[in-house]
Amino acid sequence: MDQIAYLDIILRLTIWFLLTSDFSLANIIIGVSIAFLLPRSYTSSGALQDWLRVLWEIIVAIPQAYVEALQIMVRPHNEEEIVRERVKPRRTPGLVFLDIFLITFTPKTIVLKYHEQGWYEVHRVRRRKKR
Amino acid sequence: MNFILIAMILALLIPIYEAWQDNSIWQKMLAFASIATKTSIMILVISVLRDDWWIGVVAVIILSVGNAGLMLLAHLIKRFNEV
Amino acid sequence: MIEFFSYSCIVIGIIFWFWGTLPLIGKRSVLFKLHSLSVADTLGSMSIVFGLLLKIPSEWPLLLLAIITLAIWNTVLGYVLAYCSSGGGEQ
Amino acid sequence: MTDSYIYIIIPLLPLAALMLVFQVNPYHALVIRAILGAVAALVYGVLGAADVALTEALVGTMLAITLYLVAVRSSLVMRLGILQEVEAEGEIDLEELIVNLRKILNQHNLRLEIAEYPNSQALEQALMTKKIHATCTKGEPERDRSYHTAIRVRRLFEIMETELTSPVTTLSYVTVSNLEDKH
Repeated sequence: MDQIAYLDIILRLTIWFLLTSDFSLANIIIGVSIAFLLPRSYTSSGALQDWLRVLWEIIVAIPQAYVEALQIMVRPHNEEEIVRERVKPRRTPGLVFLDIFLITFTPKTIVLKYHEQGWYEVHRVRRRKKR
Repeated sequence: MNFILIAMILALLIPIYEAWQDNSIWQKMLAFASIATKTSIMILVISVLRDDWWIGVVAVIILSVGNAGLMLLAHLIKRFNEV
Repeated sequence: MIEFFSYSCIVIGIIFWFWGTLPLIGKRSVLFKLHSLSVADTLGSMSIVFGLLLKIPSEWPLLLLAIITLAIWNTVLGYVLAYCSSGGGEQ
Repeated sequence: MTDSYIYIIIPLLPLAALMLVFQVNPYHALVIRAILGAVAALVYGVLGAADVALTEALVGTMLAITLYLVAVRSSLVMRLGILQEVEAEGEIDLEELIVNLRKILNQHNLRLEIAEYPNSQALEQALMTKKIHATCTKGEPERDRSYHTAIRVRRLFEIMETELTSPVTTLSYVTVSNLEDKH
């Protein structure tokens, strides 16, 4: 709980400083107070390791997304299909959101729907099978 | 750099044409999504070209706000199609 | 050297834009077009902004924020559009 | 300020505006209006008006579109009043009539909303106080058509007169005086 709250506040401060790019004392005070004053959700959050692992996966996903984009560009993928994937156990809503983000971020796959029973419906393109 | 901007304008014309000629509302929404991203990236490029900080800030805000509005619109259209 | 890198990033981004936007005109399903749009609008735009970042590093906070915004919002938007267009029926 | 690309970007604004004006379907026009907002924000940004561009993006593509959508949705509707007992009998004729009406109204981008009333006085009252646009009641037994539809909106009546070919119902136009309209 505590660590996630720290991550939350750090994210807000990062966005604030990137947006203003001003490190004067007044600006720092305003940013910190805004970060603390904005409402926070008190839902249960997963373990810190899970979050760190997902953050790492996001960093890995960026080059992977470019590789997939190049693959689609070089060889046309014309076949479409809908497959179901299982959600990993013990996922909190935040982690489920990040999972959906990761799947949708890569160009070949898009999450269509998230079922409460623990399934994603994933739409993907692929190359035509040789017959 | 002018050449790059003109190429971007040409790319912007494609979804505009698509929005004009297609009759399905979801295809139009796709075209709008594309236009919203492309225009804000163009504003960003122009702000960098002119070295104008405030136009850049506005471009970033438009980027996020335009997408948020789009999501709201998509949900409303879906809800209204259901009933 | 850096000049060359930044220009090639921007040109790659514009190629992505054209490649991903041209399928919009065809008669494919919404979901298929969404795939190519995610190539164009997310990855292409990220590449363009990265090129700008190399070219003019003095505005780095703004451009970094643009990249983060682009990645998060466009992906979520793709999910929302896919969900809405498939669930609501395509009248 | 004499960059050549300005001359290409600015014509996009009247182009999008023309697209908007020639759009027939109101929902499609809304999406085009959002596109117009995005293009307008681009033009204002290019011309250096950062604040105007921000306002256009916030109001033009988000607030106005959402409000318009709700307004279009709630105004493009035809409210048809029927009696509860008719509805309870669940006759095939009535269902067919409603399906027919829906089809015609859909071509004109309208929706059909059914309102039920307990007795014929309440139904008549609702029509006279302009709560509903039309009523559908059982006709007299000596006529060969089993339903009677009374419409109080001139334009709707014209549309139905030319396009409704259902053998189930007779149509009539009723004038409702404005005196009873208490607003």
